[in-house]
Amino acid sequence: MKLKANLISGRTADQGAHLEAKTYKGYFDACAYCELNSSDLGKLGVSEGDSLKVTTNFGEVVVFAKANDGNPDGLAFIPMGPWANAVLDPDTHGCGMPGLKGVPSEIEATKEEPLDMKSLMKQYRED
Amino acid sequence: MPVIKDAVCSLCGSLCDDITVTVEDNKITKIENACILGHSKFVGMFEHDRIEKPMIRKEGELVPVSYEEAIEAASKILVNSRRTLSYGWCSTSCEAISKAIQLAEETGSLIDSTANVCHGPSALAAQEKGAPGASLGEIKNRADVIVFWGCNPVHAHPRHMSRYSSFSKGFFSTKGRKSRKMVVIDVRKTDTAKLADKYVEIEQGSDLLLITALRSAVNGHEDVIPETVAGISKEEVLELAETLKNAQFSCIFFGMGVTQSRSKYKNGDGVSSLISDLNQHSKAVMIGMRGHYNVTGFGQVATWETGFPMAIDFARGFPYYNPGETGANDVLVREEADAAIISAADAGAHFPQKAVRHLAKIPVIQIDPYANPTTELADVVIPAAVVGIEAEGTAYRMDAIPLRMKKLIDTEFKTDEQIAKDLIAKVRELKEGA
Amino acid sequence: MQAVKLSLKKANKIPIEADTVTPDNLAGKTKEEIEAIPVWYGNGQCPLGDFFTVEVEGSDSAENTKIVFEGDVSRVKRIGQGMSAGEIEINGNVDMHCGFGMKGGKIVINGDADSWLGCEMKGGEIILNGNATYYVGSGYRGESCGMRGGKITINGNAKDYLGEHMCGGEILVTGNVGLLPAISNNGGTIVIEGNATMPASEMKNGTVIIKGEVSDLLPSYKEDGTEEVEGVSYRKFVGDVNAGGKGMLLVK
Amino acid sequence: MSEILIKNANVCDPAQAINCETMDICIRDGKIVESVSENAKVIDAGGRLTMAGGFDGHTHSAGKINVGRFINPNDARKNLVPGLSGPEARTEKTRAQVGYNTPNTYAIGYRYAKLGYTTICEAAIPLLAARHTHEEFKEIPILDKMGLSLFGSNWQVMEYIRDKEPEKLAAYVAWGLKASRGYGVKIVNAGGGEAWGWGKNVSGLYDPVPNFDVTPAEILMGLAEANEKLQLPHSVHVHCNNLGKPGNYETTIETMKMFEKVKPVVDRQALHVTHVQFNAYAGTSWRDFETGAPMVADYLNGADHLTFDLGQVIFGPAVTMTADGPVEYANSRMLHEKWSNQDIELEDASGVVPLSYSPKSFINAVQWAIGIELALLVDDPWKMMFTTDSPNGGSFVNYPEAYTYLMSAKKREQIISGFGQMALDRMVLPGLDKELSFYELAIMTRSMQSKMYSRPEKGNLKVGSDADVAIYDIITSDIDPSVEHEKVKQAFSGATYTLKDGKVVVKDGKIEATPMGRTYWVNAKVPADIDSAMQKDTDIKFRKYYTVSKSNYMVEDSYLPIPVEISAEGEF
Repeated sequence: MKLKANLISGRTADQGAHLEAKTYKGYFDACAYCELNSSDLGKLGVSEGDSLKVTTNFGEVVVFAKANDGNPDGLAFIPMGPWANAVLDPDTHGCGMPGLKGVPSEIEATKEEPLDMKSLMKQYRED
Repeated sequence: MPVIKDAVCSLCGSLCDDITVTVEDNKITKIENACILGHSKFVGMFEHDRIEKPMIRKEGELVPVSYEEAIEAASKILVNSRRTLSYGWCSTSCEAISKAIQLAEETGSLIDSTANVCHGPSALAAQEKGAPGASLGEIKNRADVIVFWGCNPVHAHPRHMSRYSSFSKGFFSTKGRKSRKMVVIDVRKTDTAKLADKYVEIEQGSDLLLITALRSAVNGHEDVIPETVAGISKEEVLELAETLKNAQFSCIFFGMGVTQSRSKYKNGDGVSSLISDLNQHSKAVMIGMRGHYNVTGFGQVATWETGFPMAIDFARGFPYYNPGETGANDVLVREEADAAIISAADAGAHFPQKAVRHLAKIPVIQIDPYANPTTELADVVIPAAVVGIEAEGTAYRMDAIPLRMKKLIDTEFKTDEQIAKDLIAKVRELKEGA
Repeated sequence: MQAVKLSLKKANKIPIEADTVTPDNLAGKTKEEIEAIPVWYGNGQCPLGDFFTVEVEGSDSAENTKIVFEGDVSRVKRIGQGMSAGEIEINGNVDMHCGFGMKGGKIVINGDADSWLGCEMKGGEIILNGNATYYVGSGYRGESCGMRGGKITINGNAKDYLGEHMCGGEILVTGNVGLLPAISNNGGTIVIEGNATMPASEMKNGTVIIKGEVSDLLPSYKEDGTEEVEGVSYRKFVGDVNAGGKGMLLVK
Repeated sequence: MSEILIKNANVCDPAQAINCETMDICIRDGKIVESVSENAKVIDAGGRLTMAGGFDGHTHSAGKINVGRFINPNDARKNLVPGLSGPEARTEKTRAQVGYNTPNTYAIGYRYAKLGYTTICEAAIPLLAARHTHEEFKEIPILDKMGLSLFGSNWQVMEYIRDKEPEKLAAYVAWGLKASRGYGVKIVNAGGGEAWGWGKNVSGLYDPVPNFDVTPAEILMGLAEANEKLQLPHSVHVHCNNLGKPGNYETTIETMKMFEKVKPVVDRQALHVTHVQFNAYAGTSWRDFETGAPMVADYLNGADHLTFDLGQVIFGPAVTMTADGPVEYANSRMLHEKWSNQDIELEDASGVVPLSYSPKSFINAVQWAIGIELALLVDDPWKMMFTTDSPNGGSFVNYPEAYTYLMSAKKREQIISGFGQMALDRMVLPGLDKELSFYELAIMTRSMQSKMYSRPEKGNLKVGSDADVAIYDIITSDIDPSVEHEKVKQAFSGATYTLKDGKVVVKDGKIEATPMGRTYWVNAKVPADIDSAMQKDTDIKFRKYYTVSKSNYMVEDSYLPIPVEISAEGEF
């Protein structure tokens, strides 16, 4: 089953605390996840820590599932960082700012594991 | 053992300047008054993944070289480029930013700051309507209504509410939190929203509709407001408008929820107009919640040196400014840039995939104290001192108040300012040679 | 009559800035003279001939000069900037600022146009047979007046901020437009035959007609009966009330 | 040792009562000297008009101007005065330049130098943001700089005046000047900044400031007393209450009168009233608005305790920027213009609003006339400083144009002929045929500043003075400025030579060299016991109300590349 969600990215304290430790697992843990509310997670039949594949018109990325009941239905949040940016909208809308919030996405359960930061970036260098 | 008082925390735009730092054999062993972010920066730095030596990429691998070799390699990239993007310069001092701008001018480059993916639209908004603001102490001493719109200080600016806003006590706001009504407008119930007296949940991307409805209410045109706007009932809109109108002093703090959402800079533009309208009834100001500790400083320095706050294109020898055309992401996504120099910011982590993929294709020079995703794309890596800890300099708080950052410990690493100077000198030398 | 044909030799990524390529500037010039005209390419200048094969027939005044661009000039900016007479035909996609500040003459684009098409235009005509991007007929950063005169016809769609700060002239879009067309406009007429979102924010003056669907009409317009235009009846909205606006927004 | 001999200079130096006499000027190591050796470098002035370097004693060129730049990126491409405005690519000698009303810092230095100016005084430094002003000073090439620090709505100031603590007040002013590295005391709409903290304003000299129980009059007198107690080189520098309001000429004269009882302890005025044009309005509303210049000039002609500057209006786009917060908000609502505001905790307010002066608007036409009327109706040029309050009345690059308004009745007629009858009925200018001489112009653009700011080494060509010299392409004996005003304008728009400290910085209107100028600041001595008593009070302010630590407040030495510390011996 695929969940249609509105994807936003943003800061978190944990992401901020790892700004200067981005090569470490702590940063991976702080950024490589997607928050949905528990009912949306339920619809996907996944629980926290399971893998999710997030797909948009601009790419796809695998991240961990995380519950946040502060999110309304159909709102997905990924902390700002390379994982979120793998699927965000590059169009700068004539004013310089890419689409980092409000990107239509499809989210599904997956068996794949999220890539660590270096492997993610390595892809870009090699493709 | 030396204890340094009133150090300035060089992490976020709050620029707290009451930090007490204990230094033992050139290491920071204790830090007082800082938040979790500041603590990780000051104490955590000794575990962080420091770039130990300058490096140049050879056969796909970064190999250590001397500063001189790295500067030479970087300068060659700059001299041979027709359209260099210089990006970042926000987690550094104004003195370094000034030199970075001179380097961009002398190499006919394009220079942009992290505002490109943060508060750039707030600058465009100010260029439409102006920016009616105040220093943070005005909020501390006077504000009885505080609105956080599309921002989450609990996470992004942890001490903001205790030092400057919700919880702080001031001359007229003697009871602190009790003296103030706190309103949070957001698309999800954030940890900041949980602390609010009033939480308004709007449909993502509909900020301008709510702002416009509030203006209509404040300006006495209730009749044009439909029964629901942005997912909020007319009644709730009118109530919020009354709260703002009846305030003695209100401040709208706004964040990337406002700048990055649909209708981008028109949101900030609308907030600015709302503030102007509100001043017909009471005192109101607005302040952007700036992220990188000196992104405000970049805007200040760039504005007095080039006339523009960001996205400055020196291709023709004089500054040209047009975000949407001359922004960092504009020239990367359009694959215009044929080289990039990225300093004190991390495009690799914070730009959309399409832009990052282009960075991977062109020569990239990185100047930074720490390894990060940009390092994975870089061809020349120049390690730098940590400004605000290993180097002093000026930074501007989110309310444009300039502060002097202290040097707390010694270092072997060159400062961003020195590296920029070295690059200018080497570029001149290569040009004369040519 | 003078005809100048400019064929792009090979596609480029770094934009060429062709603000010197106007009928006003090319009129009466020979092939060699035109090839020698300097254009900006990144942080340096090169002769036009480095990028284009130049063919010239005849020699005449600006009003009787026609420039034809062949090939993909989607990375050639500022074509026809400030032109006052003559004609430019572009057979392909064109980059930003085409027809910026133009005073007279005609530009026909058989392809798509990137942002700032005809911005701060004062006179003349632009016909786009393709899709436009952002800020058609708008003003540059900080300006309070964009397009002042002339006409832009878009036989296709346009994206956001169409006609921002427009003070005069006419824009016709036969397709759909994106977000916030006619922001802060203070005169002129915009006709959109397709759909639009959040139209006419802070309009002080002017007329905006939307024949398709309107999404997210801003809560700053007063409905004021109907208005008949060319035999078609529209719902009439007046505003923007927050700008003390007397603008007219006509919606199907 | 570097020596220069300027031959055949047609010197106009009012400080020495030299009125266009041809002579030589000798320079050694940056100073004017009696004589030089034969191996001195010779500059032949060819009988051209030669003056001391110009001194703009009231300009907004560092600090607040950055807000103007920020909200008006469209100003950067304006090129209304070719050669002195608009974008210019970098050269081997100069940095890139942009702008007209709000040029970048480099353009400010180059363009003032092209006009023959070598010293400027920034009109408003907010104490808490003073580092910013000095950071911009560092990037303004060539010129010597100084700045005036804002005290007029400062909590500590108002409390000391309310509590009758004149000595602590003086100590605080001394400390504030040191903290901001300021040169003098600026008072803007006394008390109005604090009222604006609540979105209000003070209505006049005797309208108490909310919550502080002091009146603007008491603030003005209190600070004047402190200023004299500290024996500061400059008098208090006052932007009167009710600026920009019809009928405000009365408040202006009342303010001037109030200062008759202030006895300056330094040989200079007791008061400087700035941009008086904006404060010389008669009428009761914009409907019956008319010039108040004759009344103000009449008072000034009978008074000898003060100086003033014009705040002349230039038609076309301008950017208003002032610490008078409420005025800017009112402007933005009246003109439907962008509005920026920056209130500074415990200290002051400020605002920035762009606008355009049009000869078709009778109000703008009368404003334009008032500045000139003041210059023509006031008899003694030593009381008058020429300014446009740049860029409030218009950009400084228009000074040469404005000189011709003062020097040529014909030029004035040309412009006045475009005015409507309503405008003509509200001004007295058409009846004035006075035309100022080069000698009077030199006084208003150089000489009086030297006295007004107690900088004897500036604004004159006396032996011992700084060798700041401007040579203009004018042969005074064969030009009639009244008729050949266009020639006069051209000559003043690009000096044949500008020398700064004996170095040629401009030649034939082009930048030759870009040395770094000095920054003057005043260190006023205060008895230790009074100082420490005052420090205890400010400690509380910082602990409880400021959002920065006191130890991070003072501007550090590193912000002044070439500091010149002027000591003032307080009299306690």
